[in-house]
Amino acid sequence: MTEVLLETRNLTIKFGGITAADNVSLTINAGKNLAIIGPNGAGKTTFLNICTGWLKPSKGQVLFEGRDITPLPPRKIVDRGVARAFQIPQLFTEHTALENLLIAASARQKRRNPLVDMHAIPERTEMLHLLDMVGCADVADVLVVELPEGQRKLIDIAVALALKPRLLLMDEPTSGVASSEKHAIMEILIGALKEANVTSVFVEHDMGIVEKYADEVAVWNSGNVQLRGTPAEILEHPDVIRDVIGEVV
Amino acid sequence: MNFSIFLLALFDGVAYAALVFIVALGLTLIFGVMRILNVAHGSLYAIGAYTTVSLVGYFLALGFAPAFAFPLMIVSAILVGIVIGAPLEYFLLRRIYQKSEVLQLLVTFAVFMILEDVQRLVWGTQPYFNSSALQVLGNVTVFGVTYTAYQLILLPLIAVVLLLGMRFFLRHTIIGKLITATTEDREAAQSIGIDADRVFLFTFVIGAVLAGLGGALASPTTSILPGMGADMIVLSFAVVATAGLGQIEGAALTALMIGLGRSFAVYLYPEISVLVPYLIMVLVLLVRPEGLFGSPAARKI
Amino acid sequence: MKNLFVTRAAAAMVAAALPLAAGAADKPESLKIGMTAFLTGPASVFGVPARDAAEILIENINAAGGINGVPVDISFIDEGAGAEALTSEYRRMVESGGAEVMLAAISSGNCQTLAPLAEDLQVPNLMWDCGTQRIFEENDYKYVFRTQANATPEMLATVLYLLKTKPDFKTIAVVNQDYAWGRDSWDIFITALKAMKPDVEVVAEFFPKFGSPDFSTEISRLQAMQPDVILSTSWGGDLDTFVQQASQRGLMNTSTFVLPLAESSLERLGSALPDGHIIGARGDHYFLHPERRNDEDFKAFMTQYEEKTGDVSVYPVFHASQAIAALKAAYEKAIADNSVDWPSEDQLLAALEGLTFQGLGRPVTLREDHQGVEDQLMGTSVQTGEYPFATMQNIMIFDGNELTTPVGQNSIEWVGALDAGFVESVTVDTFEN
Amino acid sequence: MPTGTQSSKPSNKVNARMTSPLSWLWIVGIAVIIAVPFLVPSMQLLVNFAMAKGLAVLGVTVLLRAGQVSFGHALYFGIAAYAGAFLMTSMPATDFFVILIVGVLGAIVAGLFVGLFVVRYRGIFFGMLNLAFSMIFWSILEKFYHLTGGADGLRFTRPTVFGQALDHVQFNMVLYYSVLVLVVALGWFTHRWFASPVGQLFQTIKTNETRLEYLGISPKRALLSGYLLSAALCGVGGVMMGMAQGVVTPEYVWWVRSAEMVFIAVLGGAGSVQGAFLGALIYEVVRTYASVYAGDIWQMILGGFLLIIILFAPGGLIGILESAFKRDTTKPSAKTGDRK
Repeated sequence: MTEVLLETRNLTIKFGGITAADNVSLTINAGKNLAIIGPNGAGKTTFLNICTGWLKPSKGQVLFEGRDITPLPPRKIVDRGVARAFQIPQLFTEHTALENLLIAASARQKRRNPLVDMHAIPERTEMLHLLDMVGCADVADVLVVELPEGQRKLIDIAVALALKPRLLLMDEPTSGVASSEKHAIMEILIGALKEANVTSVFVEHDMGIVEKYADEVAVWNSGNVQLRGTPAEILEHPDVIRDVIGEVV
Repeated sequence: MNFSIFLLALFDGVAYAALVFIVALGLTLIFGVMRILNVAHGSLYAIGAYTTVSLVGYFLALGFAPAFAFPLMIVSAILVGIVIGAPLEYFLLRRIYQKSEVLQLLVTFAVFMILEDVQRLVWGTQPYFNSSALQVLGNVTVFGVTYTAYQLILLPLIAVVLLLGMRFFLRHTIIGKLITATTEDREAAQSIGIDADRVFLFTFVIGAVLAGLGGALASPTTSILPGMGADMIVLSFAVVATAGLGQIEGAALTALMIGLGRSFAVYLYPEISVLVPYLIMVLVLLVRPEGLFGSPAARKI
Repeated sequence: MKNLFVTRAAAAMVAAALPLAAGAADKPESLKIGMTAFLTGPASVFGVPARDAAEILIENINAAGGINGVPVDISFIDEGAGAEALTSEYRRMVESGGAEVMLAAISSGNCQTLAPLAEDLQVPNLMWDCGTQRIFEENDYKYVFRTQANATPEMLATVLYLLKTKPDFKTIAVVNQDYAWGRDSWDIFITALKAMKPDVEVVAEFFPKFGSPDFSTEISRLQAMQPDVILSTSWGGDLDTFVQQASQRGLMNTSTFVLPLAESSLERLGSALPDGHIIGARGDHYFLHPERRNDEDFKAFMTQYEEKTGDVSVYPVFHASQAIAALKAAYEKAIADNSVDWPSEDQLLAALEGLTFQGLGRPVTLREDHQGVEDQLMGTSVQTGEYPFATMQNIMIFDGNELTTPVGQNSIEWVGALDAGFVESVTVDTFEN
Repeated sequence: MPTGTQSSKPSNKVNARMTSPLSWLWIVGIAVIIAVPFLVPSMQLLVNFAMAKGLAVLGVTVLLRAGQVSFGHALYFGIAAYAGAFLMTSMPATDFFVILIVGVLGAIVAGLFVGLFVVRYRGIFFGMLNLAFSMIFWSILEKFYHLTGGADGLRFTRPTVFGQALDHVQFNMVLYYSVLVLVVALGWFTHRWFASPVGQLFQTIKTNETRLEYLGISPKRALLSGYLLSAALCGVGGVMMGMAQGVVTPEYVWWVRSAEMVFIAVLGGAGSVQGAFLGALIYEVVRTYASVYAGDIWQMILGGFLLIIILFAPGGLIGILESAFKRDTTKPSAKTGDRK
């Protein structure tokens, strides 16, 4: 019996006619990497948005470590230890890669002193290390707008990690990354998560990645979890092959 | 206050609102399409008025009938649009669409400053007044109070015609649809072969003509003098923002609210009449941050 | 920068020397004077005519050999450029521009700002147009003089003319611009009126914002109320708009308008101003001044001015003429009294005390509180057809001495203490037109 | 985006000030300003005004760093000036520093009141709402003329300095140098603030509020912090201007005054601290002399000036200066100079 980190109960939300989340009840176990797969428009991103308070469900609850966080705004949920990486990287485009991390660190430490140069904060080395870990050390001083999509994704994840979360929600972490690098990057990432003892949920289309790095897989379809199990079980399942993998390849 | 007073205030409010709306219409059209809040709109308004008095003065001196003032108003408005509006967009604004909102606004502010002096150089500092158009239509008397037919009937009529005309134009004509398309998504519009530059030029000229028309229509009722544009621009800004940017019907409704609010204030508590537009703006935005008819822009993440 | 420093040093030394002994000064190359006027903004309807007039008058003086052989060199500051530009430029003109006398200002606000500055800078300043009566009632100045009347006699003359020509009216309404002049002039007017005609009833008070483009609503209300008399001390575009809209909507047939500043709008209003409304001119200023119109210099100037500007003269022109006349008279008096080539600053200030001079109107005298005593001309509008605009008939010129608040008294208190008898007691000269 | 080029790497501003030859220019500039009252006394008042205005422009500059522009910041300029003026008129011979403090407090309180409301808005709405508030205050000043002196405003005598009554020459000196001290001190502070964590968080509002929210920071609160700073800076400028003029008028809060502040900020170099003051100085000089030697077209001159800057020198005057100096400096020091 593993400890439950985050739990959702009967989450329901509608946009116009479409039901993007249909009575979703899901538990996320501490220390595991949960992969979410499913066709586009199945409501995967919506689920992440609800879990982080960006969207409010019309019905249902989100509990983090047993406490109800449904009404909280994202920033409060972040304070509780839930970080988020985005499908479209959400970075400070007029800042450099390093500065993005330094800003995150400053936010984490709630630094207020107006006379300290942000580049002089103690977390600087930690952030350089983090940047190095996601393989972006060489572009530390480059404005993120000038970086390719793949590196922006990694920095986006690094920014999330900079918050030292206990749960990290990632929306297609390797999309936009060259397929040759995907595995190398996931290696680093999963390693980092293990090292920092961070539980993760990641939406993924690449079944190879899922198979190799997920501890559990949840299959999404039409706004709800259809199946859940180990990668082995799931990826063999005929429905999955039909609805999901079929769509991807 | 009794019913007749109420009606009187109503009439005054509507007459005033009509003029405000006509000016705000051009401003909100330009903003809706080009995302530029054009401070120089006030100058175009003033120049429209100056041009009208000059032309009317000239032609009446030649012995034309006072009624000739009406076609001259339209001529002036079109002149403003083509002689000032078009070059403004073509040579100046076109260069700054990529720049930040702030800079775009400042560019139009600079143009406003320049045009203010141009007016003074061309027309001098003495106020002009020519109410021939007003006199042609004569007066109407309601409850022993005399109104000019021009303000009580013609202006509101024109305002309504413009409102409906603009709606029809945008929804049921090719050019109108092109404009709407470009407004909603410029890239998409260009990708399907719409020449956004021409749409913008056209829109700006229309907006400028409307500003000029506002001035032309105002000219028989008021003194034309330096600085008249500045007051109008602040007022129409308030209207446009309260309505929701780019919202034509909203502009109409807001203009009406401001017009009525102002005239009732004059009847009930004259001292606050100046405050009315801004109070309305703050109150509306307090309740609806995107303005009466505006819709919140959702950010995809 | 170097010679700036030198002049500064020199100026400082003179200033230091002054209190001890006021010796004569050397004749300068030219007499530099500065004049502030609205060249931009709504009030340029006054500033620009005044500047044009000043230029003509200075040309005339220089053509006649200047003041004791010294040509006058005038430069202008735009009051419309804002308070910072005005004060810093005023200071610059005095401290390093070498201006010996300043003429400021049109705006009462600017007068109240510049008067203390003039004291600080120790430069003689002739307030040539601003109307506020407060200046000399609230402060004493050594360097500041006013070469025309102020709001009190102007409003008092208006009340008197109204009571003399339309004694039995009952109700009055006011439509004034919403700024200090509009408010203060109403205070004085109504205080005086209530004092001399206690039974008068004020039915409405409107203070539409300065530069308001539309008075329709106010006019509707006034038509609903039908007051006997409507006062408006507005000027420029505001007055034109108000009168035009009122006359178009027939309000001027049902109420008598009292327009103390309308003399400056007559030409622009053209036929819009019907007969029978009361017109003032902030002094005895009128291009057909009944006593002066046949005077050669007067006629000569009027033609000069009309040739230069294409307009007939309005009161700011007269005010400018008075300021420049005062300047000339003061220098000549100082030169004569001290039998010197050129007066020192103290000699000039001494000459200004109690000085009498004549511009385009009747002679004006500076009282010991430096307030000018100026007669007041009022009239009734009439469309004779002789001009394409209304002129005045039944003109009355009131004696400034009787209308100006006695030295050291507060205007509101003084006019409040007047009574009905005052209307009969005042000296007044009446003219057909 | 031009504002972007200015604010893209705020951190290098602090160091640029230490390293680049430009910093020497600033030192020289300050030295010149110190000398003005002795060298060109007639310019003293002008420079004094320019510095006071520059402080207000700095306030607008702060907001520009977050990509927000206010068309009503003259509100705080005016509120501070009037707060000081009311104090002076109610109890004459109040001390100079008391007035300064009261004025700035007034601006901050007003800033908090209005700020709590406007930080919910961005872009044009943010600008227009600030405009609305400033216009409301303006109308109040005009309406309640018995209290506020209406359009003529409030006049007051010179405040005392440490209990001493000074004549105008001495007082102007005190005023001039206190403004200068404030300019240097607040300029330095704002510099550091921009580069500090809290300042950086504030500036991210310009580029990505979503991420800011997901860093556990409330964008509204971040914006409010900068808004209060900007209000305070405008307040300092306003109260100093009021004392330099000896009079405050509703014109202090008129919308054109607000637009003028944005105008100057962009002229000097949007987002640049030194630019705010450089811009203010140039602006005052151009405006004053244009209004004297080209009385009828000074607005046109200023307008043209602004157009040329925006179209051809988006970095503003500072941008021009920097590019002029960049040539002398070697690339690395310029590029890596900002990293430790």
